[in-house]
Amino acid sequence: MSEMLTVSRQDIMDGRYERVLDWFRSRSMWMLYYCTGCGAIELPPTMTSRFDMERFGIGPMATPRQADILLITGYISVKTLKRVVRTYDQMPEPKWVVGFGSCPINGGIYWNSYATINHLEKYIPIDLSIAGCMPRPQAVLSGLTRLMEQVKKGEAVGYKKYKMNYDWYKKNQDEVLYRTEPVLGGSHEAE
Amino acid sequence: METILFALSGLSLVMVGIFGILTKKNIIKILLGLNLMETGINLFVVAMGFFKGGKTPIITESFTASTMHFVDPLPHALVLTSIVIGLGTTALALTLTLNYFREHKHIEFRGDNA
Amino acid sequence: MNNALLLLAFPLTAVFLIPVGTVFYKGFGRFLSMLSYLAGIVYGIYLFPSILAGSKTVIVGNWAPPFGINLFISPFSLGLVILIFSAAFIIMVTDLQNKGKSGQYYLLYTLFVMASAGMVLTGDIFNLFVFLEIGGIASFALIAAGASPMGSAGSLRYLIQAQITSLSMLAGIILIYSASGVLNIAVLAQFKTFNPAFAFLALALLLFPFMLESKLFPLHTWVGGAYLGADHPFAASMSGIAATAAGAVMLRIVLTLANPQSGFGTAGKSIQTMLIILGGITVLIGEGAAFTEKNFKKTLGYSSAGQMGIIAVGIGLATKDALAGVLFLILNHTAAKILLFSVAGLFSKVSGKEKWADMKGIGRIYPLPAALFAAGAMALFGIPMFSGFWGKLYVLKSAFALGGLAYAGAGAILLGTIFEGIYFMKISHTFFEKSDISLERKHYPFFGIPALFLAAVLLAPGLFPSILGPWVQASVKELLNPISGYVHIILTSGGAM
Amino acid sequence: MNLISTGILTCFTAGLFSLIFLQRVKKLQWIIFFITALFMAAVAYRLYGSWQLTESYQTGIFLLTFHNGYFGWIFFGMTSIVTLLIALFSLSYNDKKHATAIAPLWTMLLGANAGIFFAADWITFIIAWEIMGWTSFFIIAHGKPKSFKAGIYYYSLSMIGAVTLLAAVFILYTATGTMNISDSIKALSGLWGNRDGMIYTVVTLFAVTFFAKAAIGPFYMWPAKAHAEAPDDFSSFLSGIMIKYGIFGLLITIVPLFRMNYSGPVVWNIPLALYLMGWIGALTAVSGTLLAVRENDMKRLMAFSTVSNIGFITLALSVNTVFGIVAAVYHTFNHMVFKGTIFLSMASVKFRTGERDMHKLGGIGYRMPIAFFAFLIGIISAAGIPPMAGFSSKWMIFQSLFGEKLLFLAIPAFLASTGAFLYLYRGLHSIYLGQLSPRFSSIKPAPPLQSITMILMMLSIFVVGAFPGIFLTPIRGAIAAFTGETISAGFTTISGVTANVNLFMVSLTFIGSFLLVLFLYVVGKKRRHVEPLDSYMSGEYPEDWNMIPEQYHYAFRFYEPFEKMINPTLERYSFENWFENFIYNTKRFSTSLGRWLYRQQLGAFIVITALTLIILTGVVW
Amino acid sequence: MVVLTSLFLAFSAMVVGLLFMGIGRKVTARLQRRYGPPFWQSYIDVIKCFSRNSISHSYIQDLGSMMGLAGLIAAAMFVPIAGWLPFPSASPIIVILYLMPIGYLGMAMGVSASGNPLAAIGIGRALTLMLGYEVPYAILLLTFIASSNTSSLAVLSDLQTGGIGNWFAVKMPIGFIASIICLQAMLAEKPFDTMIAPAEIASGPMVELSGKFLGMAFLQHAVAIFIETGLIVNMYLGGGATVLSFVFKQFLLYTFAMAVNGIYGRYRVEQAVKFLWIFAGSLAVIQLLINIF
Repeated sequence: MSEMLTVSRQDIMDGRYERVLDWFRSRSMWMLYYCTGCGAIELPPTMTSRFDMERFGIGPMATPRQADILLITGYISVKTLKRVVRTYDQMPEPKWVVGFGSCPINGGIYWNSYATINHLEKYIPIDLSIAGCMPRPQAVLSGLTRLMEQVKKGEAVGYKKYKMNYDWYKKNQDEVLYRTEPVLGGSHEAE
Repeated sequence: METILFALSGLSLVMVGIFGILTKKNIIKILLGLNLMETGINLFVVAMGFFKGGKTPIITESFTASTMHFVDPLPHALVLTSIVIGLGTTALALTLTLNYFREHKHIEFRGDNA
Repeated sequence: MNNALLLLAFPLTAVFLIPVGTVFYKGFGRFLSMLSYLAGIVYGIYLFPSILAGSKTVIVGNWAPPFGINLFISPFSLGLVILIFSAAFIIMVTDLQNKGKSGQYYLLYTLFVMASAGMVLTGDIFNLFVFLEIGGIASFALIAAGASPMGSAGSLRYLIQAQITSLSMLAGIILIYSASGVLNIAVLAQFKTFNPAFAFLALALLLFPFMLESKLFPLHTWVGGAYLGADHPFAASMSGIAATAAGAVMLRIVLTLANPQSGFGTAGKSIQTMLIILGGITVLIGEGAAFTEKNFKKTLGYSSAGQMGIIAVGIGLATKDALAGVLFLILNHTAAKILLFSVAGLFSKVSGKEKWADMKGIGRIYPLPAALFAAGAMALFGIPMFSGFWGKLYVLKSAFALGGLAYAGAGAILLGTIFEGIYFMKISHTFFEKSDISLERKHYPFFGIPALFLAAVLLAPGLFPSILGPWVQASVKELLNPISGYVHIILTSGGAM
Repeated sequence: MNLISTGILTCFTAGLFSLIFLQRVKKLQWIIFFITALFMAAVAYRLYGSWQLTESYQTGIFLLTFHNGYFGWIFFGMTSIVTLLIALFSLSYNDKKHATAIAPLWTMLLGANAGIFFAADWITFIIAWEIMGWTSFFIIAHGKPKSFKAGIYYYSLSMIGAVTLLAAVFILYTATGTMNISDSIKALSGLWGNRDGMIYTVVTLFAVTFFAKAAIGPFYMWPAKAHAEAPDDFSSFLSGIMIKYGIFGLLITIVPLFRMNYSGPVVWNIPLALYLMGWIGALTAVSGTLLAVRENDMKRLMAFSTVSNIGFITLALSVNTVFGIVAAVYHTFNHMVFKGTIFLSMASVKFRTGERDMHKLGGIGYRMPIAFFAFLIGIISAAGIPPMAGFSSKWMIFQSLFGEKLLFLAIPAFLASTGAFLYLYRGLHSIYLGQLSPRFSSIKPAPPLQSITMILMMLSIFVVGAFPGIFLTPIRGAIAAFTGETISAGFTTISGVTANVNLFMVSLTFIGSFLLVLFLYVVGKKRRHVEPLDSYMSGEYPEDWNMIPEQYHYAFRFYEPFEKMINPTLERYSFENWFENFIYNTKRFSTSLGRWLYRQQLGAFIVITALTLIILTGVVW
Repeated sequence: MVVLTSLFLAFSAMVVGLLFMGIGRKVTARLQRRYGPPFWQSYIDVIKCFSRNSISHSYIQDLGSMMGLAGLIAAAMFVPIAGWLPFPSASPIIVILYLMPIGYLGMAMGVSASGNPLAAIGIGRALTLMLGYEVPYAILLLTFIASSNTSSLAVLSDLQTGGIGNWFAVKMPIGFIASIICLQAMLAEKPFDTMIAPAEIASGPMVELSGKFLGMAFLQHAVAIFIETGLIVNMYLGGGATVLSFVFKQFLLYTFAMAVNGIYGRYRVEQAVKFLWIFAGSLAVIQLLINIF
């Protein structure tokens, strides 16, 4: 099953009961930064006194287990994709992915690099992208408030899409990941 | 006086013997020391039975118990036994020394064969 | 035929017959010597009930006690003579598996046993000297006859030291004689006019060789060489028979001469103090040496020194309880040491090793000997259910009751017991340790039966101390009342046989 | 019917029988051991109530006497029950692969156990004590070189204790003229003020004996060696029961001695000597705790925990009040059960895995749930956390300290008590939680018999936690029979000096709270199960780096920062090092002495002989 | 009835604790010149946590988390709120001090079962820190036994009625200071937050907690705040005449702790233990000496 299923967002949106909880979810979003790229530098100003992200209940968290949002701050190299996927897999549902900057969208200035991937969407579902290179804190905040609204409406359903089209995502991931296979020769080979 | 002289000479022999045993490592010399010591003790034993003017304690015609002074005969008898025992021991010790020589190829106590 | 001289006559006859018999039959020496011990045992046991009723003296050559030689047969001495003969017999039985010993060996051994028995029985100090020398010469030769190449060295050292001490004894004898004119213990016990200092010197010189034989500090230095040299049966004999005899002599001389009616009274008290001190030091030194020693025979030899130290302390205390303890300990020590040496001999033989540390795992192949070793060891250091426990308990009880210096003695005994317990447990456990030792298991019937018997001997008085009761009570009574129990009987020749 | 001696003789006979005749059939030996344990439990049951039963046997000059007193009985009863459970465990533990040859000796040890508790005179006590010593030595050593070293260490201390016991008993006997235990102590207390020096000597000697057995004070180091190297099922007996003989000894000697007619110096209202003992106990508790925190070997860790608990018990004994004695005995029994449980659980783990080093284990709890729960309940009790049984006794110990205003003694006690969380959690985490090694991924749960034993013990801890009266009522009775005084306590309530606690209420509260939380848990969204290795590792796949689960098991040097902090102090004041140096130096000294005496024997001999002669003459003239 | 009041107390402990947490965040934010989240943010967080799916590595993790919260709630039942208790008990401090560890033990067990080494490291630090603060705290307890021969919180708060002059904070200021230091450590706020250290060991014990487990951890922390501040209020600040004043005093204590938290760095764990033993410990011992003599 390599084709992506096209389902309308309405079909997989949260139900009425869930919508109540969605309000809470939208008011308390904990982020996990995936700070491989240069974008992470924009986050401290977003958090500190000038913009103060925390007033929306958005805060940093240390591990994927606790986080609701996976924030990809910049380019994803072939090797780090594996980690991103793993991190995403480790997050409990509901979970959302925010692409930060141009690189996750189309590769940005690295679009023709042999070492990066261009479209993160092909590998994990992105609920929201914040364009710019770099996006300023205002843009970040605006993006996050948009996500809050989506979540409140139950429209941020990337994780459900991922679940439904897992094979498609998996295939795309594997196409890239085979290149990273021999890190240390692989444990299965060693045994 | 003579008794003391005898006793002292016996004891001095003992001392010589002890000196030999203490200082020598050669087994034969030690045994010689031992014999000297033994002789000294024997002399001492005899001296203990002696007093000046004592007669030989042999019953003869002139024997009258009330008037005659005999030297004590018992120590002499003891010394005889002692000499015999000493002889036996010395013989055995020499045999052992011979054995020792066969085993060690020398006849000295070297302190390492406890 | 009701003459206690027979006790000595049996082995002596054997001694004379062995050279003749060996010409015709090689095993004659072993046979005859064992027969003579057996005869001694049987005769001793036959005499025992009557002796328990009243001690008797045997006058040799019809010369009345102040002049002639006499033997004294009492519950104490007869009991120990039976013990000595039994020990010799059992040692011979355990030795049955070793073939090829010459007739001379048995001749000397029988002489040794006879001399030991004679030392216990005799009532005359010069006679004592003679027995001592006979036994001494026999043991020098026997040590040298052991299989070890160290035999002659150990034997020579022992010989030199023993000669010095026995010459000292001779000097002591002559000192006593020159002052009193008699050599009979019974008479001396009532002889009043002694300068106490002189008496002390004489008595100390008199006891010198017995202290050597019972390995008291500082006269224990021969132990290593001699035990190393001797073969296992004779090592067991030195420990079990010679030490027993020496202990008996010390008991007899100290307790008889130290009675307050004698001129030796105060000197005897000093001697007893000295015995407590030396005994205490011996326990510490002996057990300490055994604690660090790795050679099996030497370990057991030093342990024997330690045991004799306890016995010496007990003699020094000289109370009813202490003496009962000493008797228990003597019995216990003899039986246990024979058992331990026989196990050691067996293990050395099958493994070809001399050090106990090299015998790991041997108890998994020979479980019974190893278990019996553990039992014997526990008996030695006084684990309950063995006779050694009661012995130690009695000695300690009286030591603590006496107080003063006796505390030091008790402390030494207790401290020594710690060492003893530790190394014996070490050895016992070493046998059961897991190891890759591979030996073929052979059967030694001549080991098992006597060893089990010894274990029973150790266990029976431990479980039921009362079975030794009559003997112990009679002996202690005799030893503590030398005038009525010893002197009068001899001097009146009332019980002469 | 002479029930006590029959029981003891049965033990010895059964032990000897199986030692001699059943060497080849190990299973049968264990069955005999179990039956004997059952028999002893039955004896304990039958003996209840007949408090005047006395059996005596005349041997030589001493009368051997057994007496069934309430006080001795309660110890015997308790140990019998725990022994029975351990025996049940052992039946299953000693299968073909794990069997050791210790069953006959252990059977005999049960006899010594009864002998110690029922001995009415000192000779009987000594006999039982010595038999206990050597049988346990052989059991601990059980034929392994490493165990043997531990065993000989244990036995050395045991011997020291045994000889000081002998010395103490005989001094006591000389002073009082009676061998009867309680009479002699009573008579000795009559000498307070007259012969204090003698009494303190006796006290010191007794203290050495019982401290050595109970690993109090300078003897803290043997349990770590002996418990660790002993057969696993025996470890629980060693830690649960045998170490308590020392406590029992203190209870029958030193404690009553200072309660009667004492007129010496007093600190904070308690006798000076007891105050010192209290500090020894407190320091033992602290050092046991600190040493346990550093351990990586699970059995050593729990052995040090035992030391720490024994320190607590000593502390309570030193308070010199009835409350303190009750607290001590109560804690003794609690410790018997929970430490038994813990050791059995660890034995079960070792039974399946064969490992003792904690960092090589991990995750066993996922595979062996009953062992895990036994350990969990055990450590909750050991840490003195309500609602388990351990709390009530620890509480009583603290209350006894508060009651006499021994506040400075309470500080180290608190330190030790809190430190217990550290090492107990370390054990829990390192053995049962964390990453499961693939080596053990297919191990089976504990066998049924072992599970049953552990479940029974767990239940008893829990039930006693809620109803302390189950233990406390008989203990109070026994102490009343022993000291003539009693304390008040309800069936569910333990009363302290500063406050009372209704433990049943505490248990109920906890259960109620748990139900509430369970409700929250059910309300919350569903959980998904993942494998332990699927955890946050910065997005890394461990397989890529050839990492195996053990490498993710954080157990080795678990409290490294803390260890760094305490190590210098511990090493400087280590009795263990002192003791070993002492042994080493003694050996060196005696070896060199031996060399001097035996190598140069001839010269030395004669010099000494001559010297002796001269001295002899000189002294006299 | 008892059950209902207990339930009420449990919920109010959680509610109050969460409220404090929210306000605490606000206070910290204000100290850092931020606006900060609304004070009800913690409620939202907890509800959100319960609304999320969660991940468990084994049944032990579930059990441990439950045990953790249950232990703390059980401990809260023994803290008198302005002299009121859900059921009659003397509320001895030791019971509370030893009931809380069952919560911590449960929590520790739960997170250990996740198999994450970071969690184990965090727990190791937490327990070490516990050794640091429990000892001074226990000494403080001893000071009360020395002065008034009771370890019951109810009795202690009764003793302080009738004006500020009767408060033990005034009577024993040194002990009070020590208790404040201990409180900081018990709350695991800076400078004693080495067990959490998000940047270093990824929030330590909570590293693998997700969804409702995280929610329970939050609730546990809330209840712990309630108990710990409540203990000190009862011990030193007179216990409060009404529920409101009681909560207000708790609030003051917590705000103070948060203020300290906002401005301090972080100790390493052994430094923290040393600090606690040396400073809090010696202060407590001084107080004890004063009380005894």
